[in-house]
Amino acid sequence: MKNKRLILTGLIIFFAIVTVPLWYNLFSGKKPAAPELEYTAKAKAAKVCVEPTAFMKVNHMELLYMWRESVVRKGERTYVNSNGKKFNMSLTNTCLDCHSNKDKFCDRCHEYSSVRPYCWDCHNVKEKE
Amino acid sequence: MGNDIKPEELLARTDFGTPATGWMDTPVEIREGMYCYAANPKSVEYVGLPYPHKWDPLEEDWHLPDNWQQIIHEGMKQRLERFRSFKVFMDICVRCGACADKCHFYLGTGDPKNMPVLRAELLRSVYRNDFTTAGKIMKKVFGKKISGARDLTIDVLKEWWYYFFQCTECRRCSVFCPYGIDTAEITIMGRELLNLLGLNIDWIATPVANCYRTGNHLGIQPHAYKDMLDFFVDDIEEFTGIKVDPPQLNKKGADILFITPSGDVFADPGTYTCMGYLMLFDYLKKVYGLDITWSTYASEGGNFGFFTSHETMKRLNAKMYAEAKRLGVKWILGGECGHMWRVIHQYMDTVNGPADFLEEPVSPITGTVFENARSTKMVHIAEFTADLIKHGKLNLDPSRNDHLKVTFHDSCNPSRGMGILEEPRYVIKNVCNHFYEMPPNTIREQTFCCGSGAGLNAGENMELRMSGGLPRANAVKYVHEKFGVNMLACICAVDRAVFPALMEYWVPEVGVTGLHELVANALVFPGEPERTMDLRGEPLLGAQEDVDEE
Amino acid sequence: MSHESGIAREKNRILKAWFEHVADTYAKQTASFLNQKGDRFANPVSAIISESLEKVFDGLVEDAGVNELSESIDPLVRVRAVQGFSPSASISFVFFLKKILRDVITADDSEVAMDLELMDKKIDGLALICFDKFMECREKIYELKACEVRNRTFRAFERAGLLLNSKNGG
Amino acid sequence: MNLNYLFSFTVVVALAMIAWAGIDVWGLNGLFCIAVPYVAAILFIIGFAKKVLGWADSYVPFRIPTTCGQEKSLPWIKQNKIDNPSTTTGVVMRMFFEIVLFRSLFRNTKAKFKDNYRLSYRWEIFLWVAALAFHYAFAVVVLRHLRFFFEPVPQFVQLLEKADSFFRFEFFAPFFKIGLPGVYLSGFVLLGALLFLLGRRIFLGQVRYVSLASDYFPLFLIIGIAASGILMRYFAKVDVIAIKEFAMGLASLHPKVPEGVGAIFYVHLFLVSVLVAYFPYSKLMHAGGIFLSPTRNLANNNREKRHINPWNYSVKTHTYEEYEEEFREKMIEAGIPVEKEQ
Amino acid sequence: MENSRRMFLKMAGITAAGLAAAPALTTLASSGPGEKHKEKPVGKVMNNADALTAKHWGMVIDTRKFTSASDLEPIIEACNKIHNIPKFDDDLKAMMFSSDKKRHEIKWIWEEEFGHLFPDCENRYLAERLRHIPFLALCNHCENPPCVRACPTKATFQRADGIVMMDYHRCIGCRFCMAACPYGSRSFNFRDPREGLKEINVEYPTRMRGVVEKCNFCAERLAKGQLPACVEASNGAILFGDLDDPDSDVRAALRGRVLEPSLPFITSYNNMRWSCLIQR
Repeated sequence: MKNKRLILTGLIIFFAIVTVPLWYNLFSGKKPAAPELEYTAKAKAAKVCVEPTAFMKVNHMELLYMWRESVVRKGERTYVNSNGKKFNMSLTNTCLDCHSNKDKFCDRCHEYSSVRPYCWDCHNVKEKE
Repeated sequence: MGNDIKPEELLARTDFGTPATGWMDTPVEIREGMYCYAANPKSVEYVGLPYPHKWDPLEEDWHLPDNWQQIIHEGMKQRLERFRSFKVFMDICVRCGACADKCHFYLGTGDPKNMPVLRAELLRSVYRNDFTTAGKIMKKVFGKKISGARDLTIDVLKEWWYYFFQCTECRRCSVFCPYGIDTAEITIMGRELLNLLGLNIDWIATPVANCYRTGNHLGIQPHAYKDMLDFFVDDIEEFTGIKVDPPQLNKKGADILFITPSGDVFADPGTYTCMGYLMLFDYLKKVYGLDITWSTYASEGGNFGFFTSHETMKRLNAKMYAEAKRLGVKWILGGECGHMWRVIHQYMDTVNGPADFLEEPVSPITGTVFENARSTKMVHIAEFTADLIKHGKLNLDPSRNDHLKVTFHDSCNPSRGMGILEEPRYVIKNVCNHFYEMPPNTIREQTFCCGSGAGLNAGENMELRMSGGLPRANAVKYVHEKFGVNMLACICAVDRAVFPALMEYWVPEVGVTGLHELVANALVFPGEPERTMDLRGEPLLGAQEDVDEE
Repeated sequence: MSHESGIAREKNRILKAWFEHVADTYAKQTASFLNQKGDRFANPVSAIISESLEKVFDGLVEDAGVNELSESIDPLVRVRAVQGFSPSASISFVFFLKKILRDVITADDSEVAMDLELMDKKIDGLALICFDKFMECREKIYELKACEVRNRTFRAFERAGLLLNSKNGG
Repeated sequence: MNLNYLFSFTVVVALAMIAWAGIDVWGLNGLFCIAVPYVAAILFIIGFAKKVLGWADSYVPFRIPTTCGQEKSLPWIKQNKIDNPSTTTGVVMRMFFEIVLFRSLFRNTKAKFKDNYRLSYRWEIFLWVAALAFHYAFAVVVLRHLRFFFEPVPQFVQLLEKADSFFRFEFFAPFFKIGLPGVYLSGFVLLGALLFLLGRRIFLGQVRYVSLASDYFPLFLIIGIAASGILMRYFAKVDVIAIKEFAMGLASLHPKVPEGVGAIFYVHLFLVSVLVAYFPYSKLMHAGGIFLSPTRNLANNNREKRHINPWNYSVKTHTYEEYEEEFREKMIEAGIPVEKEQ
Repeated sequence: MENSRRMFLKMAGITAAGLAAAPALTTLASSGPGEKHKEKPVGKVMNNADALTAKHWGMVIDTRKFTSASDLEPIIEACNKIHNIPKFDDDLKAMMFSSDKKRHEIKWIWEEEFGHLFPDCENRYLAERLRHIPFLALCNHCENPPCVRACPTKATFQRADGIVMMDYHRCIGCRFCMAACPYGSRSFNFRDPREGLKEINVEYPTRMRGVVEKCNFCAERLAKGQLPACVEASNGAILFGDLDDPDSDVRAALRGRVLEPSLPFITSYNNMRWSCLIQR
């Protein structure tokens, strides 16, 4: 007894499963490219965010975390960035004031990388510009 | 040992502790008492096994053929192709260590190479070296320690021999292995390879030759076999007062052929079990007209060929079907034996079947169809007797075994290579009033080996047997001390042969019995005289009181 | 004897050290396995060592007789007699106790010193008992070796008046 | 033997250094980001197939299941249908429990005795727990990584992520911040289980004695992978968008070297590639082998159904005729029936 | 063997220490091709310049100024609107499973009858008037708050200025705080609060289902230099100020009145009690 056919079937199924990402991406016609972000006029005009873009891209959640702790627990609500500029620490009233296009700014990347922050469960989104 | 050693030097030397070298760097030391003598070349030659020659394990030179490495390499290659078990087990062990403390030899001797994982690793290290590219490259680059691969040297071969004949193929480790790696398979392969070089032990080789020639391990010739059985008939009459008919031998046209290990016919206390069979069959003949025959040609149920190679196993086993065919019986009934049943259950039909000249086994007395033996056509006597008892076909008086407090040892092969656990218990509970189980991690599929299976029940390796049997004896001792157990029942001829010594060393107050000795003691024949003795001539409990009163 | 003063009180420490010393006479990985103790059925050697040592220790402290000591040490010597130790190595564990006692009992008043000296004598006696036991076990093994074949296999033949023309043998 | 873990540890550290140097010092981005992963994947597929087909090439001459319970016998005796299966269904059940729940490994805990019951059985269950934790955590981690290969991210991956991050751990201190992005439990379970398994190998004399370098290497390697993954998720954050773009590029055969991603990502990627390439040539193939283990994947219906051995060959036996020839006289004398009277 | 193990542990230790070191992490995170400048910026955090501050905030409600429910309504409404307090008119579930239709009600500041608010002050000689007029109830911001002690995640905490705050991010909805609060000042969000809001104050977050909420003394308004919404809407009936400042309004209102704890077994020193004294 060898059961070769059964084993071969199993092997093929295994490889099919393992290589699903390949087939999916080859045949779905999806481009691997990351989503384009859109900036509002206000954001474009400001040019720079609270901190440098490269930092914000990777660490915005940590900054927000810091803001949150500071505002809620210490009652301190003003952030002075590395250039000495002051900001009111508020997701809705500061961040989204500039990036008022949440669906084209926040959501695109979050969707793409399957990140589902729970910020919006409570924090409101300002009306679109 | 030098003679002029001072006492303090001697004491200093005792404060040892094995050198902390890795197993690959610890050379094997073949020790008196732990190994069995080399095979007699005549026995090897008689059955035509490879390379019969005279050699001694304690000598430096084992007188191997010049191309022995090539023989082993090719033997391994062939077996890797033939046995998926071997190949897979060589590849997938992760050395998690779950098996380590499951081996009775490791528990008893403390020798780390008796951990199942290391026993297999002895072969695996050579496999890696010879058959895997990764192993070869790794060894070249990093050396054998890192790669776990090593060349097959004479020392490695000696290590194989020493440790593959320190494994009883009991499969307890296999129960606990997450991948079911079965050290028995590995030992079987290891022994097959060693046999290619004529390296067997005499306790296996000579019974094999005997069995081949005369039909049984001890080389008993047909007339002696008959005399022995006839003698039992006399003994039965002496102890029980019942006159049973001498068993039919080689009778053509009988319903059933009965095969039991020759140990039951020739070795105490198996002989009492044999007397038990005789009484049971006589009872069934007288009451229900059962027509059963024994055979002198197939007078061996056990199969030491299995401890040599698959091929030898097949050659010895062939007699069973051949004899059943010649005698024209309907089916075969098998006696109480361990590895005999491993061979019958897992190999016989495959190697020597199909047994299409036999009928599907049906108990002529109860009409029960033994569906689980539909193809092999061989029924275990515990199944047969349990069925009789269940249908109330036997008149039993369990109080006749009241002088015994019985515990049951599951033999390795029937429990882990077959799964016959409840039948013997059912029988015992119906023929004895005092039955006590040993602790749960020492029975059923977790049963501990007697320490002498797989051909290791020789006399010269007594230390090995005593240490290997320690875990089993320890559990017996426990029930002996707790419940006063004085009788160890089993369904294996090797058990019956080796337990007396084991018990005598560890738990001297406990005797050993087969299942059917107990059955015969309890079996009430129509119109039989009142019994005062059991089959061993020991007074029964009530009877003894009577004697005392007189 | 005033052993309650020191030796008996330190029973647990002494037994622990003694057990470890005995375990150390085995291969290293086996020693660590023995040290895990555990189920007496899964690890019988370890259970036998610890039970036996405790009984012997109690026996020594309580001035037990030869028979009692002999019975207590029996299971341990019996195990070691089949584990491939040389006779000296097999019995050596008795003497470990002398050193352990001196490691554990540190007070240096004369009474304790006397106790220790007394203990030493008893330990020497125990060693002698162990030799007897060891030899008894070995003799038993040789008896088993010599008699097993005859007893088990040939007794039946003898009873039946048959003799086997055997080609068995090494 | 201690060389074994020292060696494996050194190799894994060296591999990490190579990846780092490869990118940061030598600038071999194409090699490490594109060539290495592809080669690893190819080695995996070829090696895996070769190994499994190699096993498939060997015969299963005998049906040799290890039976761990009552066999199918008389109708009134209760069969243990999982541990001693007599049907394909039973075998499937047995294999399922074996593969999914590591039943054999779990068995170790079954025996419990009150007197003298102490430690040894407890660590046995820990081995089972750790093994199970490790394998499941690893599976969850691998499946979670599918988010990098699919756009849109499949529903089940999202569900898995949600379940995995169900418990929120948030800790915020100047040098140790964890909690955003949400903590995936699986990663930490994986690391914990690995450390347990490693500790077991290093500190239990018995297991250390039987362990080879090839037992430590995958442990250190996966520890390296898990640790680098955790580092880059919570501590030294990297540009996830760029990484997904890169992963999708790999999967769609349009590879592009990612830009502006922390070096730790390259270490992670390289270690994963090494693991993938190493897998089929090592003991990790137990993943495939467990399906083919003849002591587990066969039914114990030997006497009921004949098993065919394709290479069964005829052998020389000692026939009855030869036997009678030798003993005829004695048989006749003893009154045993013979075929030929003279 | 011992030696090499120790050496290994040492190596492992060094490596672990090395990896854990913050600079190494920064390097790991920052290197790679492309942008090389991602060092963490060092932002500073400070208080708003125009924030109202106090050593210990306190509130005094002059209940003599409220005679009917309509007097309370604008005050409650102001709070509800600013803080996005939901109102479920059609709480079917609540109606089905509980006779108390207000079971799922969310309240920060609400209308309460005398007996409920001051159970120990109630007796049969109580002025008839008190039995009929409505009282305002809200979180007492106890000086020694039992809810803070009960909270397993420190989601409820007390600020240095005495305000008992909720950090909704941390709330796990265990409701230990609700059990601990003797005044029933806390509400649990059985439903998504957004369902009960006709209009949302975008600037202030809502809560989510499964968290507890309560009055926060308008901490967000104080930070901007504004008084609490209820105070603003009360036309002077509610005073708000620093209890630790002897010259503050609240201290002035309390001067000459006896202070005693409202619930003897609660050790907290409770600000609300004072309004009771004023109306006597």
